[in-house]
Amino acid sequence: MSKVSAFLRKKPLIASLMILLLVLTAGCSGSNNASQNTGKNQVVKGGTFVYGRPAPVTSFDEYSEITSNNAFAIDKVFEPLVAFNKDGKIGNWLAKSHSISKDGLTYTFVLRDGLKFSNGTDVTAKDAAFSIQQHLIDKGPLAISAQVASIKAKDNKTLVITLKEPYTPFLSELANFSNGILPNNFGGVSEKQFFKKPIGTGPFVVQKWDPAGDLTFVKNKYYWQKGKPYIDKLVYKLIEDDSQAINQLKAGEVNAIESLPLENANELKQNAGTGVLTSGSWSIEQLFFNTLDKHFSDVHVRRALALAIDRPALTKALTFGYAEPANSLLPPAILYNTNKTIKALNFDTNAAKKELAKSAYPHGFSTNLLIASGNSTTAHLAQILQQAGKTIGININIESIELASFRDRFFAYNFSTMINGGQADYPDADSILAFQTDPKGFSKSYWTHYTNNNVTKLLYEGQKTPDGPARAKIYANLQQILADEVPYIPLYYPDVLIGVRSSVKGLVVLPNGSVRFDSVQITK
Amino acid sequence: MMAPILEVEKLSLATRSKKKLVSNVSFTIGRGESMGLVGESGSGKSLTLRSIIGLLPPGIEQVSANIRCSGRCAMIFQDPIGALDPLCPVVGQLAEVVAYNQKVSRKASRKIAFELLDMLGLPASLKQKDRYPHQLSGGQCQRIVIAMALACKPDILLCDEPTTALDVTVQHQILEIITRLQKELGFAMVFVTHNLAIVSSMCSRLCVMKEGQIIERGDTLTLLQNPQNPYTQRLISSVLPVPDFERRPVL
Amino acid sequence: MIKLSATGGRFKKLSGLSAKIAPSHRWLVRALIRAVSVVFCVVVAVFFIIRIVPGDPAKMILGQYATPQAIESMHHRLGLDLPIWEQFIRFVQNLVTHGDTGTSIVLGTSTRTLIAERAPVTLLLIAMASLLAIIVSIVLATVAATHKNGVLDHLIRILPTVTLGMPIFWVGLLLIIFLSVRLRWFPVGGVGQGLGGMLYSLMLPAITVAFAHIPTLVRSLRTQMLEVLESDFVVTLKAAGIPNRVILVKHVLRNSALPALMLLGVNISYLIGGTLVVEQVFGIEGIGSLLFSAISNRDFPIIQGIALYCAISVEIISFLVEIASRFLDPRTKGEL
Amino acid sequence: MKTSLQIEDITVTYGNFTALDHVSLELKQNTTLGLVGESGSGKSTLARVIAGLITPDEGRIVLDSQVLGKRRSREQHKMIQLIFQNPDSSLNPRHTIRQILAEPLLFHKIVNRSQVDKRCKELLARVQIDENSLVRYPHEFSGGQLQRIAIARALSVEPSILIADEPTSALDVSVQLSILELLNALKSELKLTMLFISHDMGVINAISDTVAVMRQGKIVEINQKEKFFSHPETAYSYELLSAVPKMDTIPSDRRFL
Amino acid sequence: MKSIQLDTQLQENRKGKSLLKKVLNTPPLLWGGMMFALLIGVAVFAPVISPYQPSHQNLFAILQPPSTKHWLGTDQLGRDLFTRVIYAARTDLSIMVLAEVIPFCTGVFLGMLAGYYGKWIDTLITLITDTLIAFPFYLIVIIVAFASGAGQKGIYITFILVGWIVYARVIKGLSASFRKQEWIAAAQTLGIPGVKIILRHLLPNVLPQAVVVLMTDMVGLLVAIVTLGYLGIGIAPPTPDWGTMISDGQSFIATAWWLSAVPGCAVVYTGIALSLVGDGLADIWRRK
Repeated sequence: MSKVSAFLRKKPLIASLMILLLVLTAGCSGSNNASQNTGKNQVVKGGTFVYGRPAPVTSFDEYSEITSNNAFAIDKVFEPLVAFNKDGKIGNWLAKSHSISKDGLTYTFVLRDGLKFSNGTDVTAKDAAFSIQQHLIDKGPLAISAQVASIKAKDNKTLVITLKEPYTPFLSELANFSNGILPNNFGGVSEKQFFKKPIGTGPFVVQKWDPAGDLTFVKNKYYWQKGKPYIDKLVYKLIEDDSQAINQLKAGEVNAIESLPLENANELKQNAGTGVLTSGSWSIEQLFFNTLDKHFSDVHVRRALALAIDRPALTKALTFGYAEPANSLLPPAILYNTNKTIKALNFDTNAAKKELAKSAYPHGFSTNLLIASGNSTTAHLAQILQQAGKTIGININIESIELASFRDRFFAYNFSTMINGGQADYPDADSILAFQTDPKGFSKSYWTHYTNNNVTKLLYEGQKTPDGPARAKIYANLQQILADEVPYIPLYYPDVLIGVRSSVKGLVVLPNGSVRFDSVQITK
Repeated sequence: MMAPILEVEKLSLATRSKKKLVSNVSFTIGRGESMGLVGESGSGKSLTLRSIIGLLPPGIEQVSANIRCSGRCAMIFQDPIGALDPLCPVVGQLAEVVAYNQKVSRKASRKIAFELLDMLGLPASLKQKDRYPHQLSGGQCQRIVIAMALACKPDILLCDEPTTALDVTVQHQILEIITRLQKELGFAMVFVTHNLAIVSSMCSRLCVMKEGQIIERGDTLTLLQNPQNPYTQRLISSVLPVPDFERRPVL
Repeated sequence: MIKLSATGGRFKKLSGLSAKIAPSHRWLVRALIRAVSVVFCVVVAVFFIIRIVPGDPAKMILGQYATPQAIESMHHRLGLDLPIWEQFIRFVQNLVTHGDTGTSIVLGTSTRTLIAERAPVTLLLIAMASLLAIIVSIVLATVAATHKNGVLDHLIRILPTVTLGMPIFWVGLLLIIFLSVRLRWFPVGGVGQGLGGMLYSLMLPAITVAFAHIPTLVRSLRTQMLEVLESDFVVTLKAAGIPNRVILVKHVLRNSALPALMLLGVNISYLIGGTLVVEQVFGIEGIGSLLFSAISNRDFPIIQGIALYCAISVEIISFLVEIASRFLDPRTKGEL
Repeated sequence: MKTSLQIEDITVTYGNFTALDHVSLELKQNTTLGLVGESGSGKSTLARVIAGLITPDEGRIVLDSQVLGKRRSREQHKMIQLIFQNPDSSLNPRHTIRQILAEPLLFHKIVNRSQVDKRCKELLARVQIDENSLVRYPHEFSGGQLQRIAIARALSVEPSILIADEPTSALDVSVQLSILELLNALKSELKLTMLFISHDMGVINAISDTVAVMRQGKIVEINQKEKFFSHPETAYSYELLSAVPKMDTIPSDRRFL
Repeated sequence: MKSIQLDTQLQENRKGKSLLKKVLNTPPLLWGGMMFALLIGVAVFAPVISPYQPSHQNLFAILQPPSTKHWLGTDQLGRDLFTRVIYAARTDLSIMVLAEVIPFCTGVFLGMLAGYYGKWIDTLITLITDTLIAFPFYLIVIIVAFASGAGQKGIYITFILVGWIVYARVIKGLSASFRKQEWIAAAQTLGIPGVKIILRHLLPNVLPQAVVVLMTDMVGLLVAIVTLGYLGIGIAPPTPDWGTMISDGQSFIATAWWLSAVPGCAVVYTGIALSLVGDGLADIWRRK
């Protein structure tokens, strides 16, 4: 547990990809859907909720500065038209209703009545149009991929978006962190100034903010969900060190902590005053190969290594029951996953040796495994993979470098293998798939440089095909090809874990790692 | 002889590891009498003195002793500058000692201190401005130390090589002061030194110590003129005399 | 030099010369020159931190495979495109005019502001730790010295032997587990609100930092006190009938306090270093956590700024300690 | 008599403290000059200037008609040797007696390596120390013995001038006597030219041919020993002499020498 | 002549005291030496003592409590903790010793130079030490370790950079005080050149103190190595290292406390052993 790279440590996967892979809080569910039901008892109002987080909020710029440390604060201030709930289902949020034309090109949203920004002004369709338009201009890490033809405010309440071509994931995309609605023209100030004092429709308003330290919110008295949030104040307390965070939770100095290492979950569960909230996640831990690498351009080598790894065993050892071994690329919480049905390369040392014999390096070789320092689970995973490689004659040297250089290295394809994670931005299969298989994308198949025309074709087809069995078939095929050619080895799907005090009720954990506080109550 | 004011009987000292330092030293001193304790380094003369006043250095134990002292003791030391607290102005130190010994107020103690200073012929400038030990000469410091001893109103003054660290001219002055004070105040004195010449002028009786034992004792003059013990003889023959000079300097 | 000035002093008395003023100023001038030149060297060293590190700092910041334009602009931003002496002049100019080492690359704020925001907690922690260390050390050393070779003395003397090999973070962890999580006497970490809350929440970290220093302090203080206790003047005072208690408080402690002060001056750098690590263990948002986050962000101006401010504070403190000890010691006190 | 060492106008200052103030002295061959003075009078500084340990600010030293410069040659170093006050600290505590004696012998090539041991033993015999002592370390000896070894070392290089800086003041009186006896014996045996520094009038009387008195960095008086002790010329010398405690009880026939 | 006889007796006493006897008469040295010898022995014979490989994993037997099969239980990857602790001794102790070599030599030499010659050499060296010492040690270690990448390199570089200061300071003070001693003046009177005096006379006298400092400094270095491991910028896995082990085990402090307690105790044990040796040596040399 490095104190040094405490920077977004708990989620190495997100950490490495935080610029790209995040999702917005939402979920239509009210407090009755919360994992810990308060029952019919009276709602406990007031109080300050302290949330321990490993990294500070450095910016509220929802377009350009979407990193996980910022995103989970941005979604408390800005809210999108549509949002997903804890199961990943898309529903209306600021929109009262939405409709999609049959040809899949026209999207119409009607805003809720009585929506107000936190400064008391009304929210109009113009504001919404401006917000999305601005995102098209600013782009940023979570840019809108759909080909937008026009965005128009039909009247005060109605917003119409027209696409140039059908794009099935569009609605999910709109549920992103980066599509929160903000005042038209930034309320008359410059963009930079606006994001220094952000105004949105979210349940909380920034009160005190240290970009390198703590952040304090107070409740938004104009919030559209009447009576909510129940708490008066929300504090994001910076606790860079995981064990420090756990200790503070145990001692009751914080109400919940965002960063909870898998290995400590059971400890908190057994402890009297604390508990753990989980949510099936949208992320997946993987071993990536650089397919430009001398050794790993050989598919047999990749397959051999995949066969040498005992995924269920390592999952069990590393995640203490808070993860599921991965067979396919898509996490089980996302539609069209084939984790149960796919034919994966399961652990078989003999088969692995045979597979390696077919390769250009039958007697093995030496290679490097790049990991980001500062995360004990990753470090242990690396050592397990090292051991697995050894059984078939592949010598793996672990190169542990700190996060910033780690990112630099794989962005430059300067690695042989690496441990990294993928996370869906929004609850659509396309989110992960596009990022990890499109050789023309920004990431070039997640920096593996993996190129397969069949895969690409299937990917584009999937984007245009409306939801249904046809889309399911496309994605099943795609996942099987990936499982056979292994540009990356899926290892496990880690749960989102949030450590809480037992006194906390109504906390909603979303599969993207964010937490909703609007229904939170602090009971005695 | 007068009634003894100090009786030391069978004094034995040893280190923790049972190394004998002083064995079976006995002597008595009468009121106003002065006795010399002579010997070379390591003969145990200083330790004997220290055990009389009950301030043995750590690690040294009194194996056996019967010390009867019917008066107040005070002591003066070899290194006058080291014998004063370097962080404390000298008059202040002296006044402190006066205050604790004579149970008088702070103001009165200062007054008495100044009287003592006058008595010892210390510069009047100390009255205006107190000084730290390092600002005074060795001789001046030794006078302060003597004043501190006198502040205890001693019946016995224990002198532990009080002039060894001083220059001859200063030594001369200090010895004169001690002699004068003894005449005026009438205290008894134990004078420890290795210098036979000093003893011959200061003390009426003499004990010669060697390796922790008194090997010879007696009246100073008799002993020096007619030493019995070969060691004493050797000591005396080691003294390097200075020829007599013409009393009148050629100026 | 000391020896010479001592003979000098005696000479003055003998001759009655009052040529005292010049030498007494001389030490101050010398100490000032020393401090200023050390500060200058510190500035040079800090300036070179970014330059001794192998490789191009712009590349380190931007990543090895950044585009040439980006590297160019970062070079320009860091001033690396200028000749080295000009860079240094700029660095010093900036330091003198703004009192900082530039603007944070990641946070976009001036390093001075960032450090100033975090400094109070760290300074408070250092002050508390020093105070605690001094008080506990004096008490322990007094007990040990006055009971020489007793049971307590032996226990106190064993202390450094045992604690020397205890990593400071490890001590912190143990204290957290026992005193905070188990016994709940202290908060686990973080910094409380208000002065009272701050003092309370910094208690345990201060104990941890102090813990690392108490053994060495006690060890030398004890030696010092024994030396004083066995010195001639204590024997003189005892012989002159001053009660032991008074001697201990008025004379022995005072005489031992000076070396203790100097020792703390020597150790202050070590103390600050320990504080930076302990801040991490206790999750205190002070200079330490700023340093660590700057390191993982490769935010060189912040690293430089912290290094600079730490080193300069150490230098200022040792300068003050030197002056203070001169003042407190009449033997070296000059007529200022 | 031939002048062996000429000291001309030596001045040494530390800051604004003058340790030696235009000191001039002459050392005649095969004689002993006794230098007396109280502490701080500059006697030791003078000894160190002559031995080349301190460079004077002014003045010069002439040894056998050659002027000793700031940097002395190996030969010039050899010619003047010094015996120190404190025998405990004048011998390197981590060297054996053999190392201590052999170093100057080898460095100045007095004898070759094979004869070093023999020569060391001779030297020890001359100062009446057991030759088995060669393998021992200084801490195993008493002060008097150490001073003898220090004398042996100083003599090993066959110097033309020996400076003794209070060589007996750290010793007990009986030991002091034996050291003085030894020095007196060596003096006549080896025809030494010696500068003997002391604050003790008795010691000076016992060893010197000529007496010089120093006070506050200046030479106050230089005189023949007999004349000095019987008819001191200056008031200061008179003061010094009269301050010496007298032991009138000693019969005159038991006086030293 | 009497006093000379007395001395001969004393010599007999001292002569009988051989080195071994000296050690036996100094309990701290004896105990510390034995503790340290045991540690070295365990580290050297690690492969003989332990039936396991330090990096051998058993994912089906993770976090096992101590048993007869695994004396200290297993860690989070099912590796034998005892094996790792003793193999870590190899890693950490060898770095500790190697990293001290250059600083020790340079520090002692520069210290003697500054102490002996004084003047501008002293001023220069003091200026450098004062400058470097103004930077808190851990600050430098952390920055250098980061700049040079994780692993042993950073420790070596940092130590070459700043490790000599403590020796230079101590030895300078010592040399300056020896400089005033008359045996140095005696050597100078003989005309022996400065460098020779430094190496032949000064060195044997300052060496004992330097070795005493070395003992405590090694402990400090070990603690620094462990701290870096704990901060995640020390020795790279899977090479066993106490610091990384403490840090790894920290997550399990509530459930498997021995994971970080045992390597922590190993560090403390080494610290005690070395400082006892240091105390003992200081005792012996002081007694003389």
